[in-house]
Amino acid sequence: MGVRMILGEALVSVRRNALMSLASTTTVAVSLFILAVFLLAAVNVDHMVKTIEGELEVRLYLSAGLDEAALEDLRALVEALEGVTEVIYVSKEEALATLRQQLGPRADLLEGIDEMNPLRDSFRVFTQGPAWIEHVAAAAAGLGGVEDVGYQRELIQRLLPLTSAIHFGGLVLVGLMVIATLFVISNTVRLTILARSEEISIMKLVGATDWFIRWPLLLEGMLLGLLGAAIAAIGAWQAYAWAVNGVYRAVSFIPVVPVLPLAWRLGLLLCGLGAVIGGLGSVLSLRRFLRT
Amino acid sequence: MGVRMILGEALVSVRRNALMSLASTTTVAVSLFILAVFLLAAVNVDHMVKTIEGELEVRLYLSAGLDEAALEDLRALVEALEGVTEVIYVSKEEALATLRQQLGPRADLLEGIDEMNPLRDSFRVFTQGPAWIEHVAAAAAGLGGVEDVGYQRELIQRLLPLTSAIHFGGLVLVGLMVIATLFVISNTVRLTILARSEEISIMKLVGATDWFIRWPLLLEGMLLGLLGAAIAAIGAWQAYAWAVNGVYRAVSFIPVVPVLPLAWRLGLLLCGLGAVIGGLGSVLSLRRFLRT
Amino acid sequence: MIEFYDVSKSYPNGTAALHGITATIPKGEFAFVVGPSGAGKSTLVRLVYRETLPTSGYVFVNGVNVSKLRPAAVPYLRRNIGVVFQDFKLLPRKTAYENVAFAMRVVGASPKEIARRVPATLELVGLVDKGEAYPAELSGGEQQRAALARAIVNHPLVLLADEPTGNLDPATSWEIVQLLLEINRRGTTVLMATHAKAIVDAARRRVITLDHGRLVRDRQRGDYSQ
Amino acid sequence: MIEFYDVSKSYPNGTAALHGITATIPKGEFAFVVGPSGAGKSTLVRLVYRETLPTSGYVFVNGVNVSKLRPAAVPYLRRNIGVVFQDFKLLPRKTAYENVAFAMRVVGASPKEIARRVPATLELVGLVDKGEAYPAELSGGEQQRAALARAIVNHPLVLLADEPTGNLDPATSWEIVQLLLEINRRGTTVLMATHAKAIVDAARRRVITLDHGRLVRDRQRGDYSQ
Ligand SMILES: Nc1ncnc2c1ncn2[C@@H]1O[C@H](COP(=O)(O)OP(=O)(O)OP(=O)(O)O)[C@@H](O)[C@H]1O
Ligand SMILES: Nc1ncnc2c1ncn2[C@@H]1O[C@H](COP(=O)(O)OP(=O)(O)OP(=O)(O)O)[C@@H](O)[C@H]1O
Ligand SMILES: [Mg+2]
Ligand SMILES: [Mg+2]
Repeated sequence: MGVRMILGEALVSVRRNALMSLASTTTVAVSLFILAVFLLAAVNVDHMVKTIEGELEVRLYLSAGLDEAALEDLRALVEALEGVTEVIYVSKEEALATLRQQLGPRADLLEGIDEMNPLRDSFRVFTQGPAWIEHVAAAAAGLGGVEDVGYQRELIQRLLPLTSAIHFGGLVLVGLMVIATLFVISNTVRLTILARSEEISIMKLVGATDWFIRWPLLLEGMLLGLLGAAIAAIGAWQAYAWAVNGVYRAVSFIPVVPVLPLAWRLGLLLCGLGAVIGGLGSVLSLRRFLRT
Repeated sequence: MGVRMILGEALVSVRRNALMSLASTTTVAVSLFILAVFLLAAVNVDHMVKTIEGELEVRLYLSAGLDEAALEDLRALVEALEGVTEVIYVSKEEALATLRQQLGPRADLLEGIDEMNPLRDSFRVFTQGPAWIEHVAAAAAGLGGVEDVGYQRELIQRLLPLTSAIHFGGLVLVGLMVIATLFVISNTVRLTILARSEEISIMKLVGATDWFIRWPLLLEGMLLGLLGAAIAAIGAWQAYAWAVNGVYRAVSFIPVVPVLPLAWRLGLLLCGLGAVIGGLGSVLSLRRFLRT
Repeated sequence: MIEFYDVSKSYPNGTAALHGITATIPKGEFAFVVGPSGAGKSTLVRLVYRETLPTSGYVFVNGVNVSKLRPAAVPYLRRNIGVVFQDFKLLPRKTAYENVAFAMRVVGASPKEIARRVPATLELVGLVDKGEAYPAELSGGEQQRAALARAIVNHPLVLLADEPTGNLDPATSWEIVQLLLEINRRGTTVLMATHAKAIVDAARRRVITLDHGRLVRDRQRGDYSQ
Repeated sequence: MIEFYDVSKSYPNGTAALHGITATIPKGEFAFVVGPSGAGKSTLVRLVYRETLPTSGYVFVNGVNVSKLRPAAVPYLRRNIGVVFQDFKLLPRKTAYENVAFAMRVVGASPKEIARRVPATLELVGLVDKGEAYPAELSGGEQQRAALARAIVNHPLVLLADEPTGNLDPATSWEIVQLLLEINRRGTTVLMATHAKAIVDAARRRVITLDHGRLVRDRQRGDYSQ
């Protein structure tokens, strides 16, 4: 059997089983669409968590009276610490201005403090992730010229388990979704195969080898899976573009992952999944009927 | 045909179609399980948002020197405002202590301020939701004895669109999931019906009326749906209990909805959905074969 | 009573199976329909129980124009007609007993009545010990007899038998035909499409001969004769 | 060549279909298998192409012990055997032409070969103008002939025909039997289970008679005789 023959056979079969093909393709499309929505949500939550984590910092309060050269030396030392991504210098005047802004209506507390600014110059140190913060803080504390180290210990202690819970929960959920989707798709394909057990047994009685029976059905499963996946991918793309647009307009400060490279990758992933699971579901359901 | 007869017929049919019944029941179970996980997640996000929103407050700064009676009158007035749920009095000493605590390492700023505490007595006013805050703030500003009104204007302006986006997005997602699940289930039932078109046409040729054919298949669809739903409900219950436990241990400050009344309600919902959609899927797929 | 008035039938794929058939089978008659393979015998039978509608002309069964029947009335037409299908059409997931019982349940027979009449009918066609077997577990001839049992169990007014002895040995065939003749004697109109020359010749009943969809011969006490 | 050595067969549901059958059908022979309905004719045929395995005893086809065959070798056994199934077993979603072509594709015939031989074989059984019809669009006899065309299209070494004329009129039946005899003359071993007394009596070939699963008669130039 040539490839063209098998493909032709599969296409004809899809058409002659029109009702079944329709039912199974739409099931594949719907379940992959849901999976896609879910993956998109997961990618965006991940992105959001990363963005928030990226804003966590270690504050190094510097000894008074360091000269320009000492400052640059120290900055180089800090930048060389493992896990550090960025170091920003903040003078004590800038710090006071920021504090005043943060206090807002209670800024009157700071009245008269200007002349005798009790704050210190500092470095804001950003790290590769919240897990690095304690480490960087400890290492920096030992450097000459660093008088004191501050970081949002409480916030980090709350945030770290939270983000890791989100990560873990998200992974579990994505895993569940992927398994469930694959299960539903392969089960759907299985139902279409079960409905043809009679035909399959006739083919065997006429002398068809297992692979002669398997190839067209494998291809048919892949076609159904691919078709469903394509529909799901287009649907997910449109829906995501619409949602991103809506988020930009309504809550522009929420970081969203841009549509374009993501939609392509997702589409490819879905089509791959659809084809593989459709084919695999077909072949696995066939086992029961072959080799007996 | 008595009910017992139809039920017997349906049960026998489920057993004699063992493979198909298995494939469709597991599909129903898996898709309802995913829907359940999703609903549980949605309920918890909703709960979390509500909890966060509940912590938003309006701060009423009071004129100095109000006596006990005036204070109580004012509290009564504020409590009577539409949307107010709770009013808590905070003396200026308590306020200073809180501020000191919030400033943490920078509390040295407040040194020597103790004697001449510049803060004011205040009411913390909680509302039914963030949408009430502006309203309550405006109304309270006009009351005698209220010198000034403060609330996290910026936070609320950010939070409100965010929570409404979460609500809207959640609703859209839940709606999508529900539709998709119903679609997958009824499509699965449709596949099992399609596979029996031959049997159905024979029944018609022997003189069976449409309802004579429909009843047992309707019941069979409901049985499959119910069985799948029961499996899904038990699975979701276990999974949720496990997850809630995990959350309590790892990130105890996250508010979760307790397992018990929720799991029951969810189980009932799933079983209802499963039975109705199974039956409906059956009957709708039959339309094609009847009345011809 | 079955009446065909100038009935023609073309199938959707274009095959013209019957041309201008006019014939009346009075109540209580026993008629053979013979003719070469593809002559239109099964099609003629199908028109009676409305598996298919005539392209033109009219078919009356007991005075009712079958083509004009509302869909909801069709089951009630069929309950008065027993059919032995050429390809048996047994329900594959029901045993022989259940297949016969199904035909009775369809007409609303009581469980007691069913428990009484189904075994008796299986006995009549020689299948008592095969009641628990599924169609796939029956031999060709046993399936054919199960189909016959289902067709006669309700004592229909009209019995249509499409090649009811094609898978039976001569002796069993003859027994089955005797059974059909007996049923006919009790008042049932019987229309039997067959290729069994020996049977047709021996029975000396009315013989309607079709060829290429046309009625070419109609003899009262006829024989198969090609 | 087909050999049965003390073959018994009981089906999973407990039915004992064959008891101690011993018989040899030499290469190139034409043998009828006759017997009442349910005697075990189809079961005997099924043992040859290994649709079912004997409970005890051995079946050899061209010297190969059929029961000992690896599953992967079964298709190759079947390619040397053409079978006309009692219930036809046509693929419902393939046309008559495609059904016959399928049997050739299975053995790896070239498209050219297929395009040449399928129409010729359909011609042989009188179905040229029905090639495009699906099985459901064929009359009973036409389906039977399509099944026959599929069985003979590969010029098998062994042809098993289970009731191949049950749905055919006497004239067509006789033509089909002539065709089988012709195929037999060209060297194919033919085993035909049948109820057609007239044919068996006229052909004067070997007749193996079964009754209740036992071989009760085996005559070289036999007749049907009950
Ligand atoms: N469903 C159908 N669609 C299209 N053509 C059909 C259909 N059923 C039968 N035919 C064609 O109509 C003609 C008559 O068929 P019919 O089944 O009535 O023949 P028959 O006399 O019963 O033959 P047989 O003795 O072989 O059963 C045949 O040529 C057949 O191919
Ligand atoms: N798959 C099966 N499972 C159980 N019993 C079976 C099965 N197939 C056949 N039988 C039984 O085995 C016996 C022989 O059946 P077989 O089909 O061989 O008879 P046959 O001689 O071909 O009869 P016929 O002439 O009616 O076709 C019968 O009693 C039948 O009921
Ligand atoms: Mg016919
Ligand atoms: Mg047989």
